Amino acid sequence: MATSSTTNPVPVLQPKDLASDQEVRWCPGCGDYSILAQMKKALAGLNIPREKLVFISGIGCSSRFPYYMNTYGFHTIHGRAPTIATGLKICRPDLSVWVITGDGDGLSIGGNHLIHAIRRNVDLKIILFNNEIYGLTKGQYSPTSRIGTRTKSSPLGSIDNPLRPLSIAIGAEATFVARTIDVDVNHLTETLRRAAAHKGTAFVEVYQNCKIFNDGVFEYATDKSIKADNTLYLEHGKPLIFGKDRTKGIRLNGLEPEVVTLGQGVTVDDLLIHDEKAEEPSLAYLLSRMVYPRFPECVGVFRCVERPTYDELLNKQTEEVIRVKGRGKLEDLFASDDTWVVE
Amino acid sequence: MATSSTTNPVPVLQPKDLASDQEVRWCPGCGDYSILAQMKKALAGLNIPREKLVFISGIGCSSRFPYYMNTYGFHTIHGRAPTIATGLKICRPDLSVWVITGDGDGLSIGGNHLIHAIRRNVDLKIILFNNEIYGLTKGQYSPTSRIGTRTKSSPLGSIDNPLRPLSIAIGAEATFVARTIDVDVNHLTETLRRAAAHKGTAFVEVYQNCKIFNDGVFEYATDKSIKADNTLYLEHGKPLIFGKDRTKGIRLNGLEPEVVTLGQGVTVDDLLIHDEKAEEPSLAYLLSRMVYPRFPECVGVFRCVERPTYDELLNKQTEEVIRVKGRGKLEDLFASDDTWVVE
Amino acid sequence: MSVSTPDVEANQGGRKVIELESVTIRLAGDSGDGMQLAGTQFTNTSAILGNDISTLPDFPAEIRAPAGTLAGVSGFQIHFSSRDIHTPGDRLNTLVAMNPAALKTNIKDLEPGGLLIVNSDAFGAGDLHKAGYKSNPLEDGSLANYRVLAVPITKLNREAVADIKLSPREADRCKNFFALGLVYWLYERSLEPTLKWIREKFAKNPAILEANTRTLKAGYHYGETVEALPVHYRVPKAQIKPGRYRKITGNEALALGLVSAATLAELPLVYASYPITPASDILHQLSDLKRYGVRTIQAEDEIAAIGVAIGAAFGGALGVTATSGPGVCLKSEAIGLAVMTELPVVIIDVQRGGPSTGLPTKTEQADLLQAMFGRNGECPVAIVAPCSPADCFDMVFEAVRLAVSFMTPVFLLSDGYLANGAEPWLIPKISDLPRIVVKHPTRPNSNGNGEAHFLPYKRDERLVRQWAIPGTPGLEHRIGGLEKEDVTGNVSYDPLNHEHMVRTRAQKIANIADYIPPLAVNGPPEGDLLVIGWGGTYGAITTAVERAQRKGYKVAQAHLRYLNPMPKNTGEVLKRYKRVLVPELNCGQLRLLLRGTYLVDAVGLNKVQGRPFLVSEIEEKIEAMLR
Amino acid sequence: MSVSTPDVEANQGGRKVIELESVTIRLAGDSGDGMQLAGTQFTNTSAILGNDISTLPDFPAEIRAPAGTLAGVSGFQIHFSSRDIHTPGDRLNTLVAMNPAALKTNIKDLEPGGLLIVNSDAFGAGDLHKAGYKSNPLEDGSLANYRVLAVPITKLNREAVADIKLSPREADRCKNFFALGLVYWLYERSLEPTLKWIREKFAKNPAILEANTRTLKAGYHYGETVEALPVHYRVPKAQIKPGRYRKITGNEALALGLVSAATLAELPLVYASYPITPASDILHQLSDLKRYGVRTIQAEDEIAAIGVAIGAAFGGALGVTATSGPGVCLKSEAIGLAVMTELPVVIIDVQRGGPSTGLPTKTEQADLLQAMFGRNGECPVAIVAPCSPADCFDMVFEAVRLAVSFMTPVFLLSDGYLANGAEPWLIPKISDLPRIVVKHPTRPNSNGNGEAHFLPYKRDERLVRQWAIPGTPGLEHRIGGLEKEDVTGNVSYDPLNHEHMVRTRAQKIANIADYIPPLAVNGPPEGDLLVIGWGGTYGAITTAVERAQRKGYKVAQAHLRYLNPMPKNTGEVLKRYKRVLVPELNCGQLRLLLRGTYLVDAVGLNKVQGRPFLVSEIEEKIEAMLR
Ligand SMILES: Cc1ncc(C[n+]2csc(CCOP(=O)(O)OP(=O)(O)O)c2C)c(N)n1
Ligand SMILES: Cc1ncc(C[n+]2csc(CCOP(=O)(O)OP(=O)(O)O)c2C)c(N)n1
Ligand code: SF4
Ligand code: SF4
Ligand SMILES: [Mg+2]
Ligand SMILES: [Mg+2]
Repeated sequence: MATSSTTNPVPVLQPKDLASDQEVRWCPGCGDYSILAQMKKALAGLNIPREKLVFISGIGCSSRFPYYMNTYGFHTIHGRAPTIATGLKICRPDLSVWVITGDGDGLSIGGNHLIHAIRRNVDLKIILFNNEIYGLTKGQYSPTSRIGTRTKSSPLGSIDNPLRPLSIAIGAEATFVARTIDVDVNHLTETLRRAAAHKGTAFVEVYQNCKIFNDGVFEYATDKSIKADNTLYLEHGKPLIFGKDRTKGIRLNGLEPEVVTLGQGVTVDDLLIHDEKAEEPSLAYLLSRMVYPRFPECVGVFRCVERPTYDELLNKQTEEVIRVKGRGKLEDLFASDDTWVVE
Repeated sequence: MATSSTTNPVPVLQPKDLASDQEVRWCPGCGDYSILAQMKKALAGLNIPREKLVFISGIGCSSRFPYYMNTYGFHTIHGRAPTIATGLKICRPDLSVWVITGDGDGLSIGGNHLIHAIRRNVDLKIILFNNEIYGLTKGQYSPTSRIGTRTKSSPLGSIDNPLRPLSIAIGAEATFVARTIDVDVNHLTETLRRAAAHKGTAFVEVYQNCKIFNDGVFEYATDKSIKADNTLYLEHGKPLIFGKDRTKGIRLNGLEPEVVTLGQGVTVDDLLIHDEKAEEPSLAYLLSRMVYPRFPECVGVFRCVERPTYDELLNKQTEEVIRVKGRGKLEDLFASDDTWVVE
Repeated sequence: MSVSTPDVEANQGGRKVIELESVTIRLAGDSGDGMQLAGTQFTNTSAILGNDISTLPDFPAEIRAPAGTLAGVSGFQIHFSSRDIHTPGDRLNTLVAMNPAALKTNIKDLEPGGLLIVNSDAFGAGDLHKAGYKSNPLEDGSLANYRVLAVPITKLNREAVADIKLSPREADRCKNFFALGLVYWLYERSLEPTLKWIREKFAKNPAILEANTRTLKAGYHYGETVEALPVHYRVPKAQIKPGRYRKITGNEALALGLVSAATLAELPLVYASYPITPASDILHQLSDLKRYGVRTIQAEDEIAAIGVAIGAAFGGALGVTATSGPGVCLKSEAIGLAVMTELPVVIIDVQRGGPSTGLPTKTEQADLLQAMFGRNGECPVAIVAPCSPADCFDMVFEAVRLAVSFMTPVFLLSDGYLANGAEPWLIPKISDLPRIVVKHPTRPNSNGNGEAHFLPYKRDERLVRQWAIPGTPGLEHRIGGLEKEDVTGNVSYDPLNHEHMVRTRAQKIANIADYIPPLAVNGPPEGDLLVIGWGGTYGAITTAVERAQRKGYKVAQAHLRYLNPMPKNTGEVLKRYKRVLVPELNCGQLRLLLRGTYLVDAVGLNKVQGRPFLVSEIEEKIEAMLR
Repeated sequence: MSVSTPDVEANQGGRKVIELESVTIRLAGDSGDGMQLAGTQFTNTSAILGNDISTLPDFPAEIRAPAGTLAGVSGFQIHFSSRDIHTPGDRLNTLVAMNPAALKTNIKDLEPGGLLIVNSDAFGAGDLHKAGYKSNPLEDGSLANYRVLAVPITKLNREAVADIKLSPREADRCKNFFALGLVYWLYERSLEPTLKWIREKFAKNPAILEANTRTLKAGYHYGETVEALPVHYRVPKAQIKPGRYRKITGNEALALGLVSAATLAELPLVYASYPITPASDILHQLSDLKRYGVRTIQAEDEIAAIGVAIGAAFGGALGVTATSGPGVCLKSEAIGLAVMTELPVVIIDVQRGGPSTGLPTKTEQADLLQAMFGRNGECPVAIVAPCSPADCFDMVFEAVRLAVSFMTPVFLLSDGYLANGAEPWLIPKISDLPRIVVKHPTRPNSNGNGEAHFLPYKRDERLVRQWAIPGTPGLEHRIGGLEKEDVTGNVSYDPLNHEHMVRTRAQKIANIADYIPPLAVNGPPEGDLLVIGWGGTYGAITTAVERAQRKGYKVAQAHLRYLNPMPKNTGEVLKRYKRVLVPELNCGQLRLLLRGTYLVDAVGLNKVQGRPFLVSEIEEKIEAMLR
């Protein structure tokens, strides 16, 4: 798209500097608007120059995202954004590469690329807009829709047991895993910043409301009156406490979490302490299994550990041989097999 | 293939009855031979009639398996066997449907279908021959190859962090997850029987030695002299004990497993007890993270729980509407929209 | 079809009534304005009245755009006639525009002097701005070429429903029925069918029921009373084959056809699909037909969808999958597997604008060569293409018949125009539907060295192998994607066997030509020009050719509903005409096949705009070639 | 090429020496017998000796079959000559068979009266049974038509290495060099090159070094001494363009070509691939060339592989992916994306036997129409096809040039025969290699309303858009798979814009014709017959046509290395000959394109056996058509 140019970019960006000239085309009331706004806010703070930012998406309402950012962008094909982002990142480590995907794009058709990007720990920020529905194709159930979801393609209720995005990511060796909510603007901004700061694949699930085809599916986590009892905000090193008046907590019973009320005999010390840096991902996995209504659903950073990134290792390998053996010359390459001379 | 017919099958099958007339074409010394032999042994015991058995595979050395079984078989395309098996199972619940796949077939190109079959809990027995290599294409590293694996396609050592088949399966909501070893014939047979008995997706990883391209990669788990210290055989309800003289065990330290030696102050009661029926899969997941050399690797059934199967739910839904509304007639179908008559 | 000269001039209720042969109208408004519903009502009423009809909705792009914007405009076009018609019409005689955006995006299709009805209440500064109007078209004279009727529809509708307990939003939602009422008066349609529909639809909601009833009538009476409308129009009954009819879209017809074919073939129907515009509705339709024994699976992607269909076919069911172009790419490898294993699957491609994601909501015919050649190796499949919405029923039936009787994948090529377009469908008698007989073998088919054997690749005289299914004792066998040994089906790397199998697979598909009808010609058996097409262009070509014929041109029409193999007489038909014209919504795909196969110097008329042909476009080309 | 009449009769060491123009031999044995190595040594020696050479290995099917079985046979064929040759040869003058299985699978290719050398030690009952021989062919007279030399190679080899410290297995492993030594004597080749190789290769392992040296010599001396060989043969130097040569296979040439093109274009090379026979070796080659700045990625599947290539191209690198037919199916949707976004990617398809999994290790040319049409919508790409192993270097260079200078995906169609076949390659001077100039824009390219803008779809006179890459300030833009607005690249659903863009994309590819060489003709500028082919059939066609020309037929040859677009003069060339013959290893894919495009009544010679053409097959067809 045609975009206004700033040949020497302003050092500190304002959110509005990140808006493209394209009219935003989501339905009125769509949760995507908020994510777009917070993304601009989050990035504005990081003073990465605009031209170093790249948004790569698949197909879906969510995947229209790149058109609305005045950065480089690539609206690719359904489910394949992680592969294209990987190709870009390995040859352009200087760029900050973001993947925007949906629950259908990322977990239905694109599930394989997602887990492979994650297990390789390519330095990508993958933001999955989870609205538990296929929005763009007008409302079929998705791999995250709860059993019994009635949609055009499941008039009698869906029978497919849903995937949990974070469990899959953790099962795929993720180094950074977080969850946030479209309407919790500050937490969303902060989480995006945390993702940007992580070196390696940062996988973020955003609960996003689809106003048209799945309105209110996350009400339990967003409705002022009840959300405090249904969500648990994770903080590294802190005990797992939640509830309107923060009187409830999570305690381990063997390997099963249980909800306890502070007070009668139960103290904060009995509670599970969050550790996003735990060497083994078992805690993060366990937290990813906590699902409303049986449990409050965890929000925040589940896991954040360091591991060499794929792009880094790949380029190191090349640099290393070149350092040791010297940069190859075509002449040597051609002569790399037995040769003979004809006079 | 032409096959000799037995119009009324012998009630109790012998392993040899399950052998097709095709010459087996694996390399001498390949671990696949043992898996084939144990499969015949395991099935012979179950007196499922031959014609009710179907083996569906993708592409790979392992995927040649169906040709050697005198049952129905389908050697499909690379990575897609679970989809074809799903199509068969949903319209033929009467059949015992087995999927044979490899670490490349099942986890590289086929990863997405695998996790979707598992999360839907389609009643399939999925046996993944893990030799940590691409055998059929003559030895490239695979998604399960350890970092640093040198192959034709990774002469300087692979840099891709491997997937752990069981972790992915558990992350994908698996109801049955097990691991066994090609050369441990009795355990292999028993594990296949357990898989056959499970209603729902049974996912079994088999450590399989590729004699030609990855020989000895599982030696630590198969070499008589050391395997007892490097493997831990899981038994439901029993403490996690291992070691040559069974003096070592696994204890939980918070959520991190640790190896302890029985004796000095540590008793069996301190050890983690295996529970394959645990409601939450966190234990199974934790066990799937134990990797040699830091830990012994668990062998056996990690998880085995009941959940309605996809095929069952799908057919129930149809039967239910038919029961309630009656089987539809084409006449009604055609008239299901406003109609008018032209004289 | 522009207004023909008045046949009758009556004087009725002080108003002129002009009788017309055919009329094309379009109701356009914001996505929220209920134009699709109003259009459907007008269509049903006209059908019941005895007109022939053809309709086409025009949805906005996939996501709901903000109200009042150009991207948010939704339209519904109805062509109704006292003659047999084949298209939704080229140009509009009447356009109803509920807001400026609707006016702006649709006015270009209104014929000069055509009637334009606008909701003048929706032309405020804000509305005009949203539609990108600098000045108000109702005032700046830019509409001088049309007969403009500006009606304060919002206001009048509110008045009509004033004393009913409704939220303002609910009240305003009724205004499409005011407009509908007005158009009903304009074309002398009875209100009864719609009133009946309202009574049934809103039985549980008396307020809404009452409101819609009142505003519909108010609109009608407004037409009667307002001076601005000196005339109204009458379109008499058409001569239509007697029988019971319903309106049907291409996607509906595919769903019904599949269920019917499966039922009559006594095969369980397994429909596996991954949603994609414009094919998703078939999945929606079939998911609702579980009581007809349909099993639908929403797969994780297109590859899984065809995998499920192939697995179902292996198990003895009717495996069907549907998608659009991008999904065909993904299915292509698995289609090759079905070709090699010779299993019956039906692949429906509802074509849309390409390449790549292209124009998802627009129509095109550019996947023909992909269906023919879009796989590795020599990989022939059968291909059929319906020529109208209702023909989707017959051709999907054919696709099923060919698939199961020749053990082969069959492509059905529909398109966005057929999928969403509607026409009357004469409901068939079940007894008149073709029977499809499927026999799964139950015993071995050979007796090699004394023992009974089952040979999966033993063929009948048509070169078709048997459909033996798991669960049958004694027929255990293995199939797969590696080249098969003739007869036994064992894996074979033998060079001559490979050549034999490649040619056998090709010949099997070629043999289908003996089991399909010859190519029929509409017009003189020989002459100056043959116009040959395929798929959804049928209506436009037919109308254009018939008009040219009436003008005395020696032009005939042939339409290919079977594209691979083509009818046996195709080459011979082509040779009977001096010239050949191939109109296609692509860059000349059928044209390449005809030239390459029959060496005829076929000329193309190619349009790639995401829109169907106008009759006039084809008509002009014909005359240009013959003049 | 059968033995031509002796030119010289010398008498040397008591033996007749017969001079021959060309000889074709094949070394065949079990996979474990080291035939590929022996063949390679013979080839190198012959090349150094100054013969022209052409070789073809024949691997067993993918998995190692049990030793001694037919499925386990591995062969290596060498055609060496004193003339310029183009094929590995039709029929064998000499066959070496190390076991019965090798004899059984290869004997049919030995010319009548040809020399058959067998390892008689390997013809025990067990060996014969494994190969499915009922009786011993060495005794039952079934080999009467050949000159059979039965040599106890196993025994003689063991004796030769007797007093060296080796395990029996190690000792027996040397026997291929005994056979090689014997063949060296038979064709008067010097042992030196191989002895040198042995010295270098086994420097660290004196025992093996010594063993191989001794048995090689033992084989040679056996030839000298044994009475059974009355004659031996001489094949003089060929007239070859002076310079430094190496032997190169098609896959090697592709790897070298890619690295060279990237280096000269000053682009980082990103090669992403998923292993598949017969393309995997390119990945193996390139993974070993990291020090030339190559980045290789083994992707999780073919879709990911092309995704990585496209992402790399978006980032300004040279994105390349390679696969075989089944993988092309999977890449097709993403290729459409590259067409819509007009990004340069090179897609290599090393064709193999199809359809479906087909014959993975065999060669075929049946993906041409898939490359042309295997995508949804009107989706044109450029297509080139090398005509010999060495030509793979030049054509992949061309593929890169076209991709980056026209911003388009380019297909390169190789095949299993080119991939594994080898011929001498005159090592080019770097300075003689074409330069490829790439300029990424650094500043805006327009000045709409005062402000500087970057318009990603603004085009130059060839209709090519600019390759602006992320990281460039002021050029931020978004691209994607939805239809683009001309110039701005914004998403556009406008009908006329769509038509314009479809035609623009097609015209851009058509424009390539102005930048490629015209179609050259080998033979008379006009005449009775033109034989036109593409890809790996070049060698066989050339040889056949030249033979027919020598016989006085008015036949010419043209070979298409550019298939889309075709050279501008293609149609005109076709028209200059009375008849046109199109030999292809498929059912007539180029033929369809030529007929459909140029309306010439081209005749096909089609072979689909997973094997290349024999020269004689084409020769016979030519004569049949002209006789
Ligand atoms: C290959 C392919 N298959 C199917 C589609 C149709 N399609 C577009 S988006 C989509 C799913 C969108 O769901 P999601 O990823 O959750 O995004 P959302 O619209 O909900 O934000 C589908 C099925 C497509 N564009 N391409
Ligand atoms: C679409 C496609 N891509 C690639 C291949 C080539 N291929 C065949 S098997 C295989 C991998 C086999 O590895 P694995 O699944 O581990 O099986 P194994 O041979 O090790 O038993 C590959 C890449 C193919 N046949 N089809
Ligand atoms: S359909 Fe749903 S997800 Fe898509 S834009 Fe509208 S509200 Fe948002
Ligand atoms: S290559 Fe490896 S896995 Fe394949 S058959 Fe041989 S030993 Fe087995
Ligand atoms: Mg969604
Ligand atoms: Mg493997």
